[in-house]
Amino acid sequence: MKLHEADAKMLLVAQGLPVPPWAVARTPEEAGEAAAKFMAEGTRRVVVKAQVLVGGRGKAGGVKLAGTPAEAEEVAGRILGMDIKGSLVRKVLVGPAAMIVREYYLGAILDRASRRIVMMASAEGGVEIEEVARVTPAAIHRVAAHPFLGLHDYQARELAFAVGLGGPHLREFVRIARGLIALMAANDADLVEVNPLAVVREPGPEGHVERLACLDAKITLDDSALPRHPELERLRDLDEEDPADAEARHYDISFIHLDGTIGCMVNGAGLAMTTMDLVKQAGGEPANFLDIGGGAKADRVAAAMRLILGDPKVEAILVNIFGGITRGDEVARGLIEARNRQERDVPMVVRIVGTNAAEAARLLHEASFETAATLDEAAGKAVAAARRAAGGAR
Amino acid sequence: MKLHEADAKMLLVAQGLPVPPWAVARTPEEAGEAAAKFMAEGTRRVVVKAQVLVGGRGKAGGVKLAGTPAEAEEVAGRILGMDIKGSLVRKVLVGPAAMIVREYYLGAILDRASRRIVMMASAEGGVEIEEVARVTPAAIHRVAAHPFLGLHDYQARELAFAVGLGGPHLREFVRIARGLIALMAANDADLVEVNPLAVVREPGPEGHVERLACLDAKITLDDSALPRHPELERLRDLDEEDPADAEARHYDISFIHLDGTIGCMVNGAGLAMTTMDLVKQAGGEPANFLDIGGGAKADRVAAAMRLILGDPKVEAILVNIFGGITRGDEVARGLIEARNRQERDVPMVVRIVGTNAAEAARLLHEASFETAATLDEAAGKAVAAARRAAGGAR
Amino acid sequence: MSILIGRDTRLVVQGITGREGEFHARQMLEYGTRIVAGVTPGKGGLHALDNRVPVFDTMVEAVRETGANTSCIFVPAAAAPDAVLEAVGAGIGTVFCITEGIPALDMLPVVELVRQAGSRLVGPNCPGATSPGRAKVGIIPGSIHREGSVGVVSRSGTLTYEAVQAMTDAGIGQSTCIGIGGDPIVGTAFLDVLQLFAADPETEAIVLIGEIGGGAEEEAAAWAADHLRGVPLAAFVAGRTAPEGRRMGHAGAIISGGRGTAAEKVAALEAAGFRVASSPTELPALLRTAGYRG
Amino acid sequence: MSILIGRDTRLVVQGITGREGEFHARQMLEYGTRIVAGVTPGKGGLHALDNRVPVFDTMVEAVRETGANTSCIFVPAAAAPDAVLEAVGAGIGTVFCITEGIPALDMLPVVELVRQAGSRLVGPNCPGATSPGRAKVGIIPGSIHREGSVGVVSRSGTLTYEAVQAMTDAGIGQSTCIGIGGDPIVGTAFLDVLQLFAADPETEAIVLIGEIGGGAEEEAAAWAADHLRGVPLAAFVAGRTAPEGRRMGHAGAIISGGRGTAAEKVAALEAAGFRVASSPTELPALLRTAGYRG
Repeated sequence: MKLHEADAKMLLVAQGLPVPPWAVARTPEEAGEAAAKFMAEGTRRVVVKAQVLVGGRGKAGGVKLAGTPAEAEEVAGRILGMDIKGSLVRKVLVGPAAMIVREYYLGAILDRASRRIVMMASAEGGVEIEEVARVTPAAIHRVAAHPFLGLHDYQARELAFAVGLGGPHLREFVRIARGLIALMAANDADLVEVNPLAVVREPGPEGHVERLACLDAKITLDDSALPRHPELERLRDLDEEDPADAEARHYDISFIHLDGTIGCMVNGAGLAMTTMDLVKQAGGEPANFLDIGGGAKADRVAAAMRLILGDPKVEAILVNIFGGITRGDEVARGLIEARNRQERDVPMVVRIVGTNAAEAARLLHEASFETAATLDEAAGKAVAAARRAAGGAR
Repeated sequence: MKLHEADAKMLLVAQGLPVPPWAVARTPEEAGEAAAKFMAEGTRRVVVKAQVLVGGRGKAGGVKLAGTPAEAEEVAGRILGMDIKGSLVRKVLVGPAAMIVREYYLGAILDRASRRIVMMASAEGGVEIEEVARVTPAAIHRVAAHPFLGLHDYQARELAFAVGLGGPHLREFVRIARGLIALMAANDADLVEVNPLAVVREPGPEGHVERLACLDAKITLDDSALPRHPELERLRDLDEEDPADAEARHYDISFIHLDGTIGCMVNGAGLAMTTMDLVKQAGGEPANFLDIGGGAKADRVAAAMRLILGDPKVEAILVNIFGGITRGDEVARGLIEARNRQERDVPMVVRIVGTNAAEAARLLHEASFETAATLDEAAGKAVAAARRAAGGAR
Repeated sequence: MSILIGRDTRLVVQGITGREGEFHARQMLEYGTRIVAGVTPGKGGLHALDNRVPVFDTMVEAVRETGANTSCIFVPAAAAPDAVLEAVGAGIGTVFCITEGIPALDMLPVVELVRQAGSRLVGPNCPGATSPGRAKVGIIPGSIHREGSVGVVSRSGTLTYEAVQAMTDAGIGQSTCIGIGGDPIVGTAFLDVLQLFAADPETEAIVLIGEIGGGAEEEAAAWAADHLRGVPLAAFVAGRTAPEGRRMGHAGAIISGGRGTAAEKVAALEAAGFRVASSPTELPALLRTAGYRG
Repeated sequence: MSILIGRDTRLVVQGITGREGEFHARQMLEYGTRIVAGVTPGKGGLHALDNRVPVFDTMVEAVRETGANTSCIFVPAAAAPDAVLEAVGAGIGTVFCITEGIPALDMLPVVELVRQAGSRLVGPNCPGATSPGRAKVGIIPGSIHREGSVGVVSRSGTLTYEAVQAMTDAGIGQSTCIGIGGDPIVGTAFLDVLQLFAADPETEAIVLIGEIGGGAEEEAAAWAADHLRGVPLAAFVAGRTAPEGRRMGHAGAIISGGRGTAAEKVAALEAAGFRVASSPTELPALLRTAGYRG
């Protein structure tokens, strides 16, 4: 699960890390009020940032500066409602614009190959790290945390010296690096990025002082661990989420909505992806990824059917079940029941093999379902059915 | 540092472990009031236990039951003021007397040889574990915690099954075992014992229920870690402590008061013990262990002298310094200064070798100190001086 | 011969008295797997599966009493990491963890400790393995297999069944089929299994079934290029149509930062000499094309 | 030859710019120890000890630039465990940790990690080691030594100096003198050092200086009984008059539950063939009685 910037920053603050203040606004007026408050506290300019879960908001015009509360309100008005890569901007973050001396990147990910948490730092901050990795890979410095003991202080110091933060900011850098690793452990995050981690100049009682600040934060959480973090589960952005996702989660179905016309219902993630691939290969476009999981009972089959039919673009449905734990006859019964209840009639091609496949075939035959013996055949029939349905509708 | 039972129980409670309620009383009246309160809550009998840092209080008559508040007051009156193995009883713990079904032992220690925390359990609870270890060593079951990962749940279960707690109390036993290991880590304890860990019978809404309870607790803390646990340092029993101990701690001097007549001032723990051993071998009795540490400056030498002379039994002083980091001349100057200020005149034998020994010898000679070349000679001279002093005083 | 499991397998099922554990233990027993013990703390002394399998409280007891050398874990996600450590602590050499939904960070110390102990963990969130005609451990349906000499390794469950069924239907039998699991952190990677197959005299060809996410297929391909020349190799990679940044069911199946795409994996596998199928049903024919004559 | 340190020692001093570190580094340099580098984070680029020793920010840099193979740690207790891990992570084979006052539980993972890395840690809270005429690492005064062939190992500081001085005064030189430290958890135990001495062709006799607390002397004695027959052995144990239950200065010097007494240790050492002195000054004569002719 991805977190919004504001939520990610909250987790940084919980680790005691230096994050400048911010406010979240859902309307231009709220943004203006927040700007007024920061300005009353001495801020000269504020930054207004679109809160969306996709990257590249800066390039898309979702980040703007404002010098007065009125300007902040106006800027927020332009950003709120924007469509950034398919995500509607419903919230903006408003905060004092930092006087940035220099930007760095600091992040940590769960690395599969080494089975370690790997921490990365770069003096090339403020730009996407994937970009740095492609253009100047040597500019990214890495250390692997110990699987039992975590990141050693000396490893954090090595990163600090490598990116040129070995001077007055050394201790604070080490503290931030440790904090990010602790944040991962405390919240079961599999990625945390501070980009930019910046040296900022701030007015102090005796002239300006320079210190490290986490200006932006990106965190993704391990979905498998969310059950033990109900406080994080509550951060899920239900606004930005497809309502179908919530229903899928309720029934323990893995569901991802796509742009095609062939709805897919499959047991097993790998087989579900393969089914999508074969639909594409047969000349169609999958409307979704859907894994009903193991041992799927009738109510789950019915829910999967609702999810698929909830997409008006769907013109045919392909059901592909390889029975193992899942019993084919049970899925067949679920399909028959679901079809009897559904309002919209969409052609359906069903392939059920494995456990109790013979009984499933008998039930499906009696109920006049179109069936297929192989996956390739099923994909071909589904694509043909969708074409017929689309042709008929025209 | 050893903790009193009540403080140890507080740390168990902080880990969420099941400890019956208790109150600490410094007077018989307070004990009576505490008993009245518990009895008002339904307790039929209370136990009154002497709070001292030495073992064997039960045998010494320091633990008694009482059936009424008046009896509790009377019993506390007898226990308060007792001398148990040299410790004056200044406090008693008062708590409901448990209905004990069966007693177990559960403890964890820092084991030097294996460099692990070793957890031990036994079905022979309620008696001293050293006694069990001697009489029926097979009755003690041990598992070593992983140096990085701590105690695994399965190890705690193995102990539970070994002592016969694999039934309804299995989960709670595992929780308690984990809690004790967590307690050690959280407080830098090097020993924690629950003895007895008991299955107790308690009245419940639907008849009696049996559950596990930690009825007594013993904890010792790693002195080296106390600086990072100021909240634990505050638990130090200043009443029971020799006031000299506090002064020694203030000057970073290792000081242990003993029963003899020869005061010793030495640099280095091993050499200090050796000096005591040689005093004994020469026919004397050391009055103390005292290590002034490395690089001892004049003020520390003066403090060490005050500590030694604070014991009226001291009849001679042996100073043994092997200069390494410690400079001999500096110690000599400290000794001369200290002797000039001290009120009580006690014969002193000084041996200083190593760094700047020649300069030290010159200074000591000028100040008419009795000196010695070897440690054996110094011990002999000090014992002889003490005998003369004792003879002269008679 | 076969790899990981075979005629010498003496299996203990951890969580044998649970619903899942009991169901699949029965299937394994019916397949012919030698299940010598079950473990459920607090149920020691009972006998499971119609009195055929003794149940113990602890793994150390189960191993001591029965000489078990392999374990299969069906306990819930919260208790599964401890179950793996208990198995390894009791001296089990090969541990299959079927349990799904274990948080990835919980697995980091576990896989490291298993490695240090010199044991092998397969999974978590894996379907297990079958050495046809000898033993099956886990949840793969026994009926899809046929004895033979093709090693199959996969990150998926049902997709593997699909591929194996296609091979069996085409008369191509398997030495061992292994599902390594779809989680980001697993005990045994493709590379490990390729090495085991390479050392197995009975395995004459290898089928690898990958999916999007991570770089385990590429890592395996790089090794295969140097060490498996002359061995008939075929592969399939699921997820060519998967969108970026979305987790496709498996915790590990996600394209992030443009890395882990099916195209990259197909290219790496082809460069290493794998024939890559566009559908699992093509695998038997590709094996023949690659020179497999079994 | 000698053990742990010698002519091949290339030393890096961790904490070289601190008061203690600088003072003792200077002593070591004057003794002839090859100090190739110092490390103080944030002081990289400076030169310490009158410009004779380059200072680096990190151990990995120090090792890369100077080929250091041994380190000596003078950093404060709170930073010392990390300093040990940094040294080992940089590939240092032998680490002496002089720092005292490190909480024992902090050392548990450190000693385990050092062991896993195949390095050796001496200490913490130890005076270091001297191979007379070759190198000294730590804080033992160089002046007390004489070149020779008796190996000395001790848990103490000044008590060791006392014993070594007595030997030197009697004309008995040392191959290597090692203080293993008085903390409960140390990286190198008596037993480890006895094994090193046994393998050192130059060491012809061994002196062990123990003290109350723990069972390390007994453990070493048991091994010596089987492996050091024919080697002249002498020992001294401090603390015959120590009371039970009190920590005698060293964190490790405490008799608890009636265990760890001097009497037990003396008995174990005598049973293993050690001549046990009642004063450190007797050690030279006992070595002669034991057959030492060096």
